[in-house]
Amino acid sequence: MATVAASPTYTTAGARRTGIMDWLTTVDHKKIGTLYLHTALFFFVVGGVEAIIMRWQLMRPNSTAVSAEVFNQLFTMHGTTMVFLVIMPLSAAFFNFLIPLQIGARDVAFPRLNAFSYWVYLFGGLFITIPILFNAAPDGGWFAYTPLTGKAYSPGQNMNFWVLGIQILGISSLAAAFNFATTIINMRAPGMNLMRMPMFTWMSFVVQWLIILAFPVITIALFFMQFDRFFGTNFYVSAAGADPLLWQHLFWIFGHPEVYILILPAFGLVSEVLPTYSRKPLFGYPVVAYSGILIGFLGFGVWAHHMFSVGMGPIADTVFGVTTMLIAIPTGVKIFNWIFTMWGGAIRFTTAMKFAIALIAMFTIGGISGISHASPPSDLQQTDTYYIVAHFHYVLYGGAIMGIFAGIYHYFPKWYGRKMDERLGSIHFWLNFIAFNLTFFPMHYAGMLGMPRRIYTYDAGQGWETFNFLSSWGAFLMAPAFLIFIWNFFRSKTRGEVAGDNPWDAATLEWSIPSPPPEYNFAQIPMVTSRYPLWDLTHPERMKDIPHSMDGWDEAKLRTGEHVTATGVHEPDVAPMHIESERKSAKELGIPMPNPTIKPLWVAAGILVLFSSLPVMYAGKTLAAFAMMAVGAVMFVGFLYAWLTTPMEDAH
Amino acid sequence: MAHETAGHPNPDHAHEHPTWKQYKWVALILTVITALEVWAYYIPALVASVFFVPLLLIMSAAKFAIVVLFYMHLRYDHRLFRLLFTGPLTIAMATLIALLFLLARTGALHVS
Amino acid sequence: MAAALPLLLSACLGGPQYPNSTFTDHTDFNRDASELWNTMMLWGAIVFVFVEVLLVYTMWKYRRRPGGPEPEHVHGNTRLELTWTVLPAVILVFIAVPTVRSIWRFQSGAPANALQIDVIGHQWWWEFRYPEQGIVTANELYLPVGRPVNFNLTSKDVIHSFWIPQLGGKRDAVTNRTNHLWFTPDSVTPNAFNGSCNEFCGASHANMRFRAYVVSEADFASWAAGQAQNAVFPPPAPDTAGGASAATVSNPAPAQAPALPLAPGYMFPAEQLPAHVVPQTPIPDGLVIPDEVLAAGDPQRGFEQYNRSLCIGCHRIRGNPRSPGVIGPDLTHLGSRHTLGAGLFRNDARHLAAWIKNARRMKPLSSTSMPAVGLGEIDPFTKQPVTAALGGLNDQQIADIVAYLLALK
Amino acid sequence: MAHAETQTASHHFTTTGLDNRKVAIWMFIGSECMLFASLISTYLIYKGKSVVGPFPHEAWTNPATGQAFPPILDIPVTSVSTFVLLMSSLAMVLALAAVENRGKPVPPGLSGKILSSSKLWLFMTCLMGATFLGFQAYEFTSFVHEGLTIRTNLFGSSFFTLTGFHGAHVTAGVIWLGTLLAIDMKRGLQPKDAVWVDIAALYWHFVDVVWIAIFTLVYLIQ
Ligand code: HEA
Ligand code: HEA
Ligand code: HEC
Ligand code: CUA
Ligand SMILES: [Cu+2]
Repeated sequence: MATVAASPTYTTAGARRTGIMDWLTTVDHKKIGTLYLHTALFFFVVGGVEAIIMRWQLMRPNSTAVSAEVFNQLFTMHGTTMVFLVIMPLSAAFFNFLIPLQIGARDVAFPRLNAFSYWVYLFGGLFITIPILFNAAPDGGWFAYTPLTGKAYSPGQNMNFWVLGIQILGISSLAAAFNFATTIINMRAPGMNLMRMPMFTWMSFVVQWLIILAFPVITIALFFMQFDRFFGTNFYVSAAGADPLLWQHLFWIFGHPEVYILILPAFGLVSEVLPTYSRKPLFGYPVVAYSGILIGFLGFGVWAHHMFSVGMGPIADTVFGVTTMLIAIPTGVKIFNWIFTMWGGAIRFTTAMKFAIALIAMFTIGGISGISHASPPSDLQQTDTYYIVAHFHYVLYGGAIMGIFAGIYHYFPKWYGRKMDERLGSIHFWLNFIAFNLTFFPMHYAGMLGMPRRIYTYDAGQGWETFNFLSSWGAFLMAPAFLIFIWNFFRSKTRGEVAGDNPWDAATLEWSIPSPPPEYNFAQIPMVTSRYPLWDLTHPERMKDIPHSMDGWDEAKLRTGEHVTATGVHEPDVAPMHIESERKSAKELGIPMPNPTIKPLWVAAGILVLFSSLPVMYAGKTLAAFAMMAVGAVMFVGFLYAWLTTPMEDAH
Repeated sequence: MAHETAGHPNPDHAHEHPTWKQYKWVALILTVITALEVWAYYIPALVASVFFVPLLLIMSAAKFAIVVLFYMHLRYDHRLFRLLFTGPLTIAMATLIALLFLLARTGALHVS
Repeated sequence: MAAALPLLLSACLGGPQYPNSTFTDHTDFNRDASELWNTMMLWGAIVFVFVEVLLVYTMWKYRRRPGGPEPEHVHGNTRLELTWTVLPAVILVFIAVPTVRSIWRFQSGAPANALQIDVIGHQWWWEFRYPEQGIVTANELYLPVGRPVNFNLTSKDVIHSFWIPQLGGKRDAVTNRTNHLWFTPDSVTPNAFNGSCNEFCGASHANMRFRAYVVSEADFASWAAGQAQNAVFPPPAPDTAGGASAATVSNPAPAQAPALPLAPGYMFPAEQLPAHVVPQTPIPDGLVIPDEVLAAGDPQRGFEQYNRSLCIGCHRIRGNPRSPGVIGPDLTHLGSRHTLGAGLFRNDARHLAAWIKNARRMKPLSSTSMPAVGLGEIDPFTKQPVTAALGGLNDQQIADIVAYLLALK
Repeated sequence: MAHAETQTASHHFTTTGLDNRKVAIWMFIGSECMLFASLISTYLIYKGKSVVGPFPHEAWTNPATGQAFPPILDIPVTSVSTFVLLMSSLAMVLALAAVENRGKPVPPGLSGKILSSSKLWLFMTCLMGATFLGFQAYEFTSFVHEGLTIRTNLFGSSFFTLTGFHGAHVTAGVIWLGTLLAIDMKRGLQPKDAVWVDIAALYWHFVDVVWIAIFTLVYLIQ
């Protein structure tokens, strides 16, 4: 607080843009979060429509609503879309919006890199999705097993879009992960030590590590596939002696951590929601945090449980079976800690809370079926059947999607300053909950009764008709449920009940500032003394027996106070935890904000052009391909250089 | 380079740094080990023995460690960095070893 | 109560209305897997009931009531947390121990006396070879009751996965590798089962099915003897010998198989087939050849026509040296099979004729797999009508070939 | 990255007191560990599985053509290039030290002058990096002449991809260091820019240690 220097002199570069340019040039983490949220919801509709068409086809035996060719594209794109274009970006929306707010930072560590991540995601998503409109979408399944996906057996362009698209999306995820991990390590407000971080931030931190360590592996596996398809290498070519299992191993070394990448943010969100609506702190905070780390860590040692049928031999089966089972322990710890967070509380059944409770109830079902595949001899009867499809929808939909819905209802007021309609929310919840179980519960039966997955048709009289019929009707009911949500979402932005700063009486920093938060988040960076800083202010009596300390304050003062004037550099002025209700502009407060810039978008576009040249080359148009490569490279390098040589903020 | 840039506390450089003398020795040791490695490669008896592979692995691990500790000054730097490096390195090595075991088996039996 | 639940469930789901149920005890493998499943479902049910009851109770008990007290702030409880760390661990031990035991029982080598069957996955059909018996067949397996069978699996192209849900778990057929799966059908009376491919393998993955017939030792021996011999058709027919078919001219070896006195071997009786192993896949519009035309099909003419058609490039009929192909299924004893096109259609004249007419419309195939042959048919890949120059056959010629192939018992 | 002085973010308050960029580069290096682990394991897994030659350490005669191929790897040449890369790390630490110590009294004598010249050491690092790349280019072309391309067999595919990825990292490093050198020439790098040199150096050394592993695992162990 030593320095509220004279207002910085803003250059023209710093002038705020308006309208669409505002969105294209934004480097504000909250806006980028908003972009992620809307894009991901759009892709959810895409993935959902794909699912509904599949269910239409599977409703009856020997149906001919869609061809085999189309069906294969549908499930491939459905899985790919839901995993890479829906849940990961929905989580990213929350990383963006919430992490800086929860740790008391003004932005992420690298705001422009953050914008870059989003644009790469958007371009990658479109790149991989658009081909389905031309019946040329990827059709090798979301885990794209070789050799089927090699050039010999998938000679069309279809799989090119997949291998390149996932590669593009990987760039986005990795860039974002470095950014958020650095943010969490390094941008926490004074006093916000690790064991005071809100649980969502904790789980996000684990997720960033999973991304940092898992994505390089898929990157390499994809490079091999690209080289095979475009440059004639033999990594996955059986005739050259390649081992088809190489891809499977590399994929699942990535793929299993990936499923925890999908679930942990949702776990984090419900860990915020459950305490808030129970009016109690999270039960066993340290254990919940540690179990998250343990889940992440163990997640790297279980990948081959997706491969029990490939014949790895008894030793590998034993090892991977047992390590997989171990994950039940830290996950169970979370489940029980959540229940005991509610225990003894005063539970308000808001929509957010309902979704959070549904996560506990439904994820447990998915977890138990997960354990049942962890036993290899038993999994041999389950793998690649609808029983597996049931498992992963219970964990993905019943876990990740339920948790994210909880997060959306909970954070909407902070995001937009208004609440979502509770009555519509309740209808959405119940319809969704019933439809979800109607869709996916029967799949357990279909699977154990012998129905393979990824089949576009099945014969009559196999004992599967009833279950498929139920599943399909469940799926058809999910559409109205989601439409109600969408209606509620967009309507509430302008017509919802005005929320105020802390409508739910929550405990963490993000609720101490106005809703929606001002561009600079915190006029004064809060100094934190405990895990529930806001309750310290609003309910000090509740906070009596929780440890408080001023750890980290001295250092922070040292680094902000005395030295500021010496270098003339602005430091955030720091103040003990307080509630900010005024909303001034950054200019008025003299807070330097990063300048908006469109360069990250152009760099991302350069990457898109570069990657797009490869399908062109594959089509035999070598010259055009080289031209595109040249253009892409120039765009990429040129704009990157421009980006890096432009100051992030105005000098002052 | 303790705190002479007063306005600029720089905790990541707070510890002592190695000096030219040390750098020189490090380079020398690296050179010697490399020479030993190549030399070992040219002793057929050694190459044929069971010691060859472990020996080479140890030598290269030593070089690896020396560069990381001294040239990347991990030894002198903040302990966070040590964590950021050794954690992933451990997972990477474990994955590599596991993969070698899992895919060591050569398949291909029959079928015309 | 929770204990009874899973057992009850698996008992119901083993019933005849669920013909592909995994909850059966036809083999040692499946008994073992079921036992494991029951153990897991028992514990799973306990965990499930415990968690959900606790959750619902908590929700109900601690719902906010107007004027209710402010909740006490509890931050944790080490003893409780330890409990719910240790208890699941203990449960897992109860699951892990039988798991590991079962792994070592069924994932290490098969018994020495096992019947060896090589399974080769193709896009999208199954080749089965019995090396000891010298049999090569496709899409239909015969297994003797009570003898362990060991499948040696590999693939010609992409990865497939071999599964007979009622008899045992899956095993992938992987190129450049040989995998093994074994079980003993030791408590089955003769019966027929469905099998399927379970690893996504391209366009017709859904149509890569097969049948397994478990039969008595004696019937198996008879079947094996029948399959091992060359095709018994055609019988020496003096008046056609002078017909100078291309075959006899270009090939000095007699086009006929030596007229073996052997009768065709055992075939699983059609009347005993359970309904679910009889395919119901409808024939696409416009492919049905009228019954009268089919009835007029002549096997001898068909034999000659077959030998003049492209079929021989891809299919093998032992005893017919004109037909050495290896791309498609072995047709030596096609007439002894109940199904066609990897379990997709019944093997009768109508379906077979439609298949030959336009296989690519009967079943999504790859561009290198069996082409449309019927004159005037539009080939789904070339999008061109099949002409005589391309080797197209009219309905009558197809009917003749059908008669020939169905005679190959 | 060039105009470090304008990157005010670098001077902002951070929780650990460490620079954001340095934290990020270490995480990036951690990530690269997984990247190279995947590449190296693939190489090792495929080592004995090629259906046709040439092979790294054994001679091979093509049964179809009768053409004979010697073992393909050239240890002496690679040993030299390995040495060059190792020594570039020495140059790199000296460059960093020179930047960090800028403004402090230069030790007396010629050696003091030399040691405090960041331009010289940055240049030497670049030069040695480029030399290494030259060796690699020579190696690749001679392999292609001897009949091993990226398409020939599994060894070719995995060898060229692994060493090629490493080469691409070296190339990126040379460009990065070259940019720093250019800035140094233009306006002189100061201690406050040290973190830019530091992260480049960390990256550079990491690329070096990866080569240490590759040299042993790919070239020396047979
Ligand atoms: C959100 C994503 C997510 C999550 C969290 C999980 C969690 C788990 N998964 Fe799942 N899984 C998927 C997504 C996920 N999975 C997907 C997408 C696939 C299919 C991919 C494909 O093929 O397309 C898959 C497939 C899959 C397989 C491969 C099946 C096959 O193809 O044959 C296996 C096998 O072991 C498995 C196991 C597990 C286990 C043991 C857990 C555990 O983490 C679960 C732990 C949780 C609990 C157990 C419940 C709570 C615990 C308690 C209440 C304590 C007491 C409990 C006991 C003692 C049992 N999963
Ligand atoms: C988070 C991940 C996620 C989510 C949310 C879902 C959601 C759904 N999935 Fe998902 N699914 C996967 C991940 C996911 N899936 C994966 C990874 C696979 C494996 C793919 C593979 O094998 O490669 C898979 C495979 C898969 C299959 C198996 C395909 C096969 O093996 O052949 C099926 C079959 O029923 C299915 C169904 C559904 C349905 C009905 C939904 C529903 O919940 C969807 C509900 C959503 C909506 C309904 C959107 C709302 C739409 C509108 C508002 C528009 C209005 C539309 C109309 C009126 C038509 N999925
Ligand atoms: C280009 C190769 C090719 C040609 C030519 C060809 N077939 Fe086929 N045929 C196949 C393949 C491959 C299959 C397996 C298709 C499947 O089920 O997926 C097959 C399947 C069959 C089957 C079913 C076998 C079974 O057990 O299910 C019959 C019968 C058959 N072909 C007969 C013929 C006849 C008659 C001709 C000539 C008119 C012919 N084929 C031409 C490749 C060919
Ligand atoms: Cu073969 Cu699926
Ligand atoms: Cu998994």
